[in-house]
Amino acid sequence: GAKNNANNANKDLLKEVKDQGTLRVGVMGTYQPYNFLNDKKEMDGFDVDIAKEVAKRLGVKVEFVAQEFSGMIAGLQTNKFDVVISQMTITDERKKQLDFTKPYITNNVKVIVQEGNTTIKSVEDFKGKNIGVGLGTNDETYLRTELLPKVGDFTIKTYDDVITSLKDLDTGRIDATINNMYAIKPIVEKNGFKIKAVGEPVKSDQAGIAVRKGNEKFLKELDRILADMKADGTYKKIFVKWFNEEPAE
Amino acid sequence: MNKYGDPMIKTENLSKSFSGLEVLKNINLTVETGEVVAILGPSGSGKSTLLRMFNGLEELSGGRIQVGGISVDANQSQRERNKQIGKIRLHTGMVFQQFNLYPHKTVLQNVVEALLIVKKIPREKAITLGEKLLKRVGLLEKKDQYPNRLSGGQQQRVAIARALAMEPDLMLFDEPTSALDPELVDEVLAVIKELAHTGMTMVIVTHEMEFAREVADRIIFMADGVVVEEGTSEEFFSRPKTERARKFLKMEEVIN
Amino acid sequence: MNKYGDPMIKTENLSKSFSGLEVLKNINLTVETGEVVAILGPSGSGKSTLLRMFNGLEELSGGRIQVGGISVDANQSQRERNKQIGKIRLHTGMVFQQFNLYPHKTVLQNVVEALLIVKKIPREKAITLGEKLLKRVGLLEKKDQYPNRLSGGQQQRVAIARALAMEPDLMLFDEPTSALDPELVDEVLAVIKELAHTGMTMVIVTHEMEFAREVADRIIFMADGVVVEEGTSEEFFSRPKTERARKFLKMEEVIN
Amino acid sequence: MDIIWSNLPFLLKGAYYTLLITIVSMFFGSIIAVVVAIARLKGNRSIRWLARAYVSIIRGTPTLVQIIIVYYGLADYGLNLQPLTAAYIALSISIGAYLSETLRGAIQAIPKGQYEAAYASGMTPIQTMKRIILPQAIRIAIPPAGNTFIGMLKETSLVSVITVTELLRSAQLLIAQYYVYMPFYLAIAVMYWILSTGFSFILERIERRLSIYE
Amino acid sequence: MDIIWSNLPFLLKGAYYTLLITIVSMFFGSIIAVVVAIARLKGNRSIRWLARAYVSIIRGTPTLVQIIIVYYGLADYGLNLQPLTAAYIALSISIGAYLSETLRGAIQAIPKGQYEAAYASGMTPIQTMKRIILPQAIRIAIPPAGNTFIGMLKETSLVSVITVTELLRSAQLLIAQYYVYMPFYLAIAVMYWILSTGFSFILERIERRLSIYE
Ligand SMILES: Nc1ncnc2c1ncn2[C@@H]1O[C@H](COP(=O)(O)OP(=O)(O)OP(=O)(O)O)[C@@H](O)[C@H]1O
Ligand SMILES: Nc1ncnc2c1ncn2[C@@H]1O[C@H](COP(=O)(O)OP(=O)(O)OP(=O)(O)O)[C@@H](O)[C@H]1O
Ligand SMILES: [Mg+2]
Ligand SMILES: [Mg+2]
Repeated sequence: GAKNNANNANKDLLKEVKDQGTLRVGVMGTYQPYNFLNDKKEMDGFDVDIAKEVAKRLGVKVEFVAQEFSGMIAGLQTNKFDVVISQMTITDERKKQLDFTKPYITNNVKVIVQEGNTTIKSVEDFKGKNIGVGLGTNDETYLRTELLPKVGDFTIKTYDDVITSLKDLDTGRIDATINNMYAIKPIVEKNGFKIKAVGEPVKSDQAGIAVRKGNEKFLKELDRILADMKADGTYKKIFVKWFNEEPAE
Repeated sequence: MNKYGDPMIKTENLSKSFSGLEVLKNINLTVETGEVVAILGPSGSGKSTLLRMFNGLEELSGGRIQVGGISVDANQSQRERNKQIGKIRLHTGMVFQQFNLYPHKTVLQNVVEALLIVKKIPREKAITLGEKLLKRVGLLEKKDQYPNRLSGGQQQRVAIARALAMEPDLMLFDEPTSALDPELVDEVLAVIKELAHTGMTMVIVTHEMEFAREVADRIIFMADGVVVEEGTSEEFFSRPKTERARKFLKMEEVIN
Repeated sequence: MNKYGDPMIKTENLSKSFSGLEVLKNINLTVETGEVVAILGPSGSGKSTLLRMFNGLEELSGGRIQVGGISVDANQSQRERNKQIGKIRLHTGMVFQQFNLYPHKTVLQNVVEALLIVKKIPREKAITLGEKLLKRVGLLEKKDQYPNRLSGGQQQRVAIARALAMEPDLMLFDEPTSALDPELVDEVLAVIKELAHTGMTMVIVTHEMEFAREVADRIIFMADGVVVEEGTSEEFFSRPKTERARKFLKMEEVIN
Repeated sequence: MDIIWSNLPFLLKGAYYTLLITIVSMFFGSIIAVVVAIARLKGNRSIRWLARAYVSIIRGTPTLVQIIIVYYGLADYGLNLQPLTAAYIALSISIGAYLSETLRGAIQAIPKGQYEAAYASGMTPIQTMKRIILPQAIRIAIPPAGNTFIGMLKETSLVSVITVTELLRSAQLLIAQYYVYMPFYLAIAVMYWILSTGFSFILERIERRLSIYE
Repeated sequence: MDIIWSNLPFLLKGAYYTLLITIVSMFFGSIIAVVVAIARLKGNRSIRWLARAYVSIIRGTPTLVQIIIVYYGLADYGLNLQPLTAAYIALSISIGAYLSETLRGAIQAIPKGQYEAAYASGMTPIQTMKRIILPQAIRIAIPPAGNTFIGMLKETSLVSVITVTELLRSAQLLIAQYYVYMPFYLAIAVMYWILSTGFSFILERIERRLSIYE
């Protein structure tokens, strides 16, 4: 990791991308409605539209690399792609390894339980329960390193995708999960799970575009593009297209 | 009736085919109780197959066989036959050309295995009997060895002790010495000769003419799946009746 | 010098140990060119080991050996020895007790394999020679069979043809008939006898006394790793000089 | 290195689950293997066919899918298994199929003479199998079974899909937290290697023990 | 069922990569196996030690970690491999270790007399190995190698971690799109099964072919 960052420091990524004529974007591809393969087997979703717009404004083509989340950081650091636009939440821990642009989306994370459940109303009630969470998400880190010491022992179950975690909640093998509301809505509708969100948001996660360290110039350019998109309404159009509501200010 | 009492083995029109190839054709023979019979004949004549039918290691294709009063015939159901064969095996011992000792068991364990799990004799009694038999074949001091540590002649003597352990009324030997080096042969022949003197009924397939002559009361000579000639040992070797037997005896002479 | 010209094999104080156990002790012997020598002796006396040292299948532990003018001794470096042994093998043929035919090659391929890849003879010439040899051992019609389809006697004759293919000056036989059924033995003995008449130098380890007497010019009798007695075939069998040899000959008689 | 040391207890807990699942599935898998191998060799026509189908389907489909079917698929039919239980079941079934083939080969390697000697002494087919054939076959089967067991050690990582935090998953969780991957992957590689080597060592001991008669 | 049919081309493309990677790695893995097996049996002390270490490390650590090291780890040293290339390399190395053990066992099963006959006829050790020993050993090694190859077919799914969309990964992408998992998992289970059965069939043919001499 570290050695690699040093190597890249004396290169100008912005110039490199423009020379190549393509922006290589790492995405999970399994996270509807943010990034997924559509019927035509092309990458689609909110993140994907953002990425396409960014590339357009850089004056280059876009190329998506479908990368499992567990290999995402490694892929970025070893130059398998230039940026990650895949709902990567900005955290202090991650900022030690990567640079982030200003956030381009804020997701509210809520506690989700079975419809008939009345005992769990917030994260404070997690003690002694089985709590599901997605693998590699920063929700898992939050549960383990922040919440666990605070509310006392509960069991964390990690899932590779959102569907299976909701399925286990539905069958009762876990008592609650915390998840991004935007992500679960279509799944619940499609599978008819009998589950509900309760209480206030546990936290609000802000996702940014992740870039290898040492590319200040490139990062500045990306920030400028995101600001422009917000200013001229393009961002709002994309947001409404995927979430059916206006972005909060 | 005859001087021996009921016959130990009696076959009637016994026949055997291997996928179409008829290797035994209408065999009718009798082995009396207490008799020692040697089966001789050229390679491929069906000697081993016949011997193996006496204790059901080969299924019969036709005819009838009776061993120690228990009969098996081609018309019985498979189930019925298996039941009868099981009974025959309880009082028949067999010694194989390749010994077929159990390599994962010691010499003594080889001898007592069937006593323990077939006859369900108490362990101590079985061991006493097993040691007695090993002593008889001169191998008591090897009782805790594994078979692969023994010479061929020693292994064959263990195989004999193993067969004797079940106190069989009938012993079957299939070329008991032909897998042995010349120098090991007489160890085994000595043990068999001693058994013959005890009055046990024995059928021996062998290529050792000298031995057959010495130990057998009667010779059955086979060729191409039929019994060509039968007679006392004395008769067969000195005055063979058939051309085939004369040819066979001459050929053997040249080789030895 | 003697009537045969240079000796084919000459050993000087040859000795061999297997991890401490000395199985050959100071062997000094000579085999003349054109001579047929039989090595006799009880089991474990070192006959096979000695034979295998003649073509380097066993490393020597001490002394010197010379085969066809090429010498190997215990003082040479490993490298040097291997080079010499390689040369010896080029004009020495060996026939094993267990035949050791290559099961994945046909009879003809078995015979020509070494011609093709050791002598690098053109394929067609090799095949012509191979077929000639198979004819000589009476197996031409089996040339496209795989060894496992042949009887033991046939396999052993193929092994002889294979060894002959290299046109060796010296042929080594290790109990060439003892893995065979009695009726297959004479096929093989006949072929060896025929070879003896052609004047080829041969060393034969055997248990077949009759055969040794008939075919060998000279007998080497071993016991416990030493040569106990040497002499013409006639001398050895009718007037053995040592007590040990007399005992051995008597014992063999009882068995056969 | 520091982040490895400070997270070692977390990784060791993962290793514990890896080992636990491997051993339990090895145990039940071996039992399945004996039954299936004998069924294939000595069963009647329909039993043989069933055993063949089992081996073919299990060996032919990914273990991951088998785990998912046992855990999520059975839930659709009201059978709500705990993750560990589901892992034991799925992996036992999987290992059973592979081992049964190994054992079948070993049983077939026992010479016919062994059966004949046992039958001739009056033993039933079942007694013969149990006392004479299997003990020898198991001895022969141990080296190839070693391959299977060591493979299983690493296949346990698939059960992370049903929320069991075994060794590989613990590393992945730490990677997601710290955003460095090499130290964690190397650390678990070493831990897997220690476990495998331990297994091999034990298997060799057993093999040597069973070989006393050779 | 409909969603399977309409997505079949996509799944088939995944199956194509699975097959491609398996075959390429099998090929190079077999070559590695021959070299390593001979090295372990006939090499001098340090070569033997090296071969042992290779087998122990590769069999002892998860293939996933090996793939990650080849793809990401080597990139740290400036060797930026394409995902497919990295997959071929990592899996060939992995399969080579397993197969070499199988082959070593097979070579050891060839009777000493075969070497002696070849040496006695003047062949060098290398000629003997190539013309006499290996052809027989490979024949013996085929059934156990079948296990390894079929296992490999499914282990290819691990390369999804380095962005190769093989069969399993295609299913996962479809699951994320349609929000249903069972039909897709069952569909790929069937496809894997067809591939495995095809492999087994071919191996059996080869085995029978090589067995003409038995
Ligand atoms: N399992 C079998 N399947 C097919 N043919 C067989 C089988 N067993 C024996 N035969 C054939 O039956 C015939 C008689 O064989 P058998 O073993 O009884 O002969 P044998 O007289 O004992 O010969 P040998 O003296 O060589 O032992 C031979 O032609 C043999 O090839
Ligand atoms: N590779 C070996 N390792 C250890 N000891 C051996 C080895 N080969 C032979 N021996 C021993 O060397 C001695 C001589 O063996 P050798 O095979 O030469 O005897 P032989 O005269 O050919 O006997 P036989 O007539 O039984 O073939 C025996 O005591 C044998 O146990
Ligand atoms: Mg026979
Ligand atoms: Mg010998």
